[in-house]
Amino acid sequence: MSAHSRASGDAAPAIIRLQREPIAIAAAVEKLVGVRKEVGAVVTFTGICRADENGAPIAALNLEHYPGMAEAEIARHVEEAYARWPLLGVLVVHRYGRILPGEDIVLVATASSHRQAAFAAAEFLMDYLKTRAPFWKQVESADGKVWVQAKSADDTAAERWSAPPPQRDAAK
Amino acid sequence: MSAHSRASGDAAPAIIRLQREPIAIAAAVEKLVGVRKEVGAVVTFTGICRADENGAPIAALNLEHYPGMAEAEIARHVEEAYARWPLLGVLVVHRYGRILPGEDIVLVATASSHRQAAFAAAEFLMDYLKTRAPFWKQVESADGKVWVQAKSADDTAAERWSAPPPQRDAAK
Amino acid sequence: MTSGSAGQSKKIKVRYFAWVRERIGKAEEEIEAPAAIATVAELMAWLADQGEHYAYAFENPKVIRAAIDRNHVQSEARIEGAGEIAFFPPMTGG
Amino acid sequence: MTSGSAGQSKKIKVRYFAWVRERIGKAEEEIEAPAAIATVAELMAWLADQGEHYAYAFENPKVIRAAIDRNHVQSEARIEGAGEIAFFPPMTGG
Repeated sequence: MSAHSRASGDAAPAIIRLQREPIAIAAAVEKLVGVRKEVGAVVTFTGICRADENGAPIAALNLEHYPGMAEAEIARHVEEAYARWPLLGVLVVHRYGRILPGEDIVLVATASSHRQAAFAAAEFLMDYLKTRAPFWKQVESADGKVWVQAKSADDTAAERWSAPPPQRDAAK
Repeated sequence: MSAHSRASGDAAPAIIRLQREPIAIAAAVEKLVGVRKEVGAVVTFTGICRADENGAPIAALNLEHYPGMAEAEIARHVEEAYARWPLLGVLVVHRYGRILPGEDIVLVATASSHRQAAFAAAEFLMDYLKTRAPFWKQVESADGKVWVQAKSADDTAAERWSAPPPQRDAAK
Repeated sequence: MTSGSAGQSKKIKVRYFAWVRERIGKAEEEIEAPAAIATVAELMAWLADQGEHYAYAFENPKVIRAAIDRNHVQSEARIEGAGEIAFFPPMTGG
Repeated sequence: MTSGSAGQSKKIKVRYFAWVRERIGKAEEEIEAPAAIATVAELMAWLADQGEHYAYAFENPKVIRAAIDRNHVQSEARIEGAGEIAFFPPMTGG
């Protein structure tokens, strides 16, 4: 399963941040790219608080998390991503607390020499954040506060990574 | 093949820019996100000029393009992406001219309500840019100037989109 | 919370999140469970018996996830040696 | 470039990119191809006959891609009515 091993003590960063503050995506990506001269591809995923949920406008999302476990769980999946793909950098920033419509919730950025690894690792990390990272969303609207239900489609998406990753040629 | 039709006259943007100048990624993404309240997911791909090619340091990349056709070809694939996935915005910026190591070459950004569409469309557009958009890279190094060879792995990557896309549930 | 039935009991730090926390009315507590309680599933069943708030929180134990010392565990997992056990609904992060 | 063989010839604007351009030594030109030239493949064969630079550029026509009026075409494509035909190596953008 571990087609690529991550050199320990290596300059390839695994930055994980949990914060209340909005995410400065540009600065985050620059940090990731600046580290290594072999970086040829950076993929970012930004999850954004939509202005409505199931057709009704929302006032805010409240993100609860399990401090300590959230960081540990994300770190385990970042290491798993490094083991699966030849990555040169990974950045995960997840907010908690009250988040307004249009604001960022989560940022995942992956850097690699070639694009396939960066895309696959970003998808992998997002699928795992959705289903395994201890965060819970509550929607605040005119009707009150309602906890968001987990989606079976998210479990299905996460399960596809249980099999060993397909071997791909390294096209940029 | 066209599971999703793009509403014409719709606010969902398809911004395509060809430029010599470095790409202001943050500003580009903000523009994409700001348009629609339903945006829940933004994926960006940034292609970066690596500092070496096949192990040897490079001085620069020279990107030649076919003006007019490049824009038209990208626009056709952006429309194809809109037809395949429920996108809320697409941004493609491709530079031409002389590009230094560490500088951006290309930016693709896709916005959608849910993450799968944004990821799939960004990969689709990158695979097509690599194989169908009329751009040619020349590496400048101490040994002189050498045109980059097309990679068969890129053709393989592009071919996987010839089949109709798999139907996925819409998990965020 | 009252301590468990007869025999040696064990003290465990328990944490609750999201609607599990809301239903129970607290984020964490130290419990004294009977020594016979060996697994996460048994602990959930015992907790469900500790009053109406607990019964409401654990009314459908199949949907409740658990972590021991910040690692996800299945309901069959043994709780012996656990420093901290957490109960929460399925995660909805990202 | 000299015009084609006997019979009515047609004027076509041709553009070259990347190493095709470098080998031929120009980025674009107007050619007069013989009326008998019907397809892209035939035009490439005819161009390859127009001097050593052309022979070098088209020495391996299978790797050369073509576009008519800014649309990719196969080598069997008919050139009748073409406003602009471009020849170039496989693309390496992105």
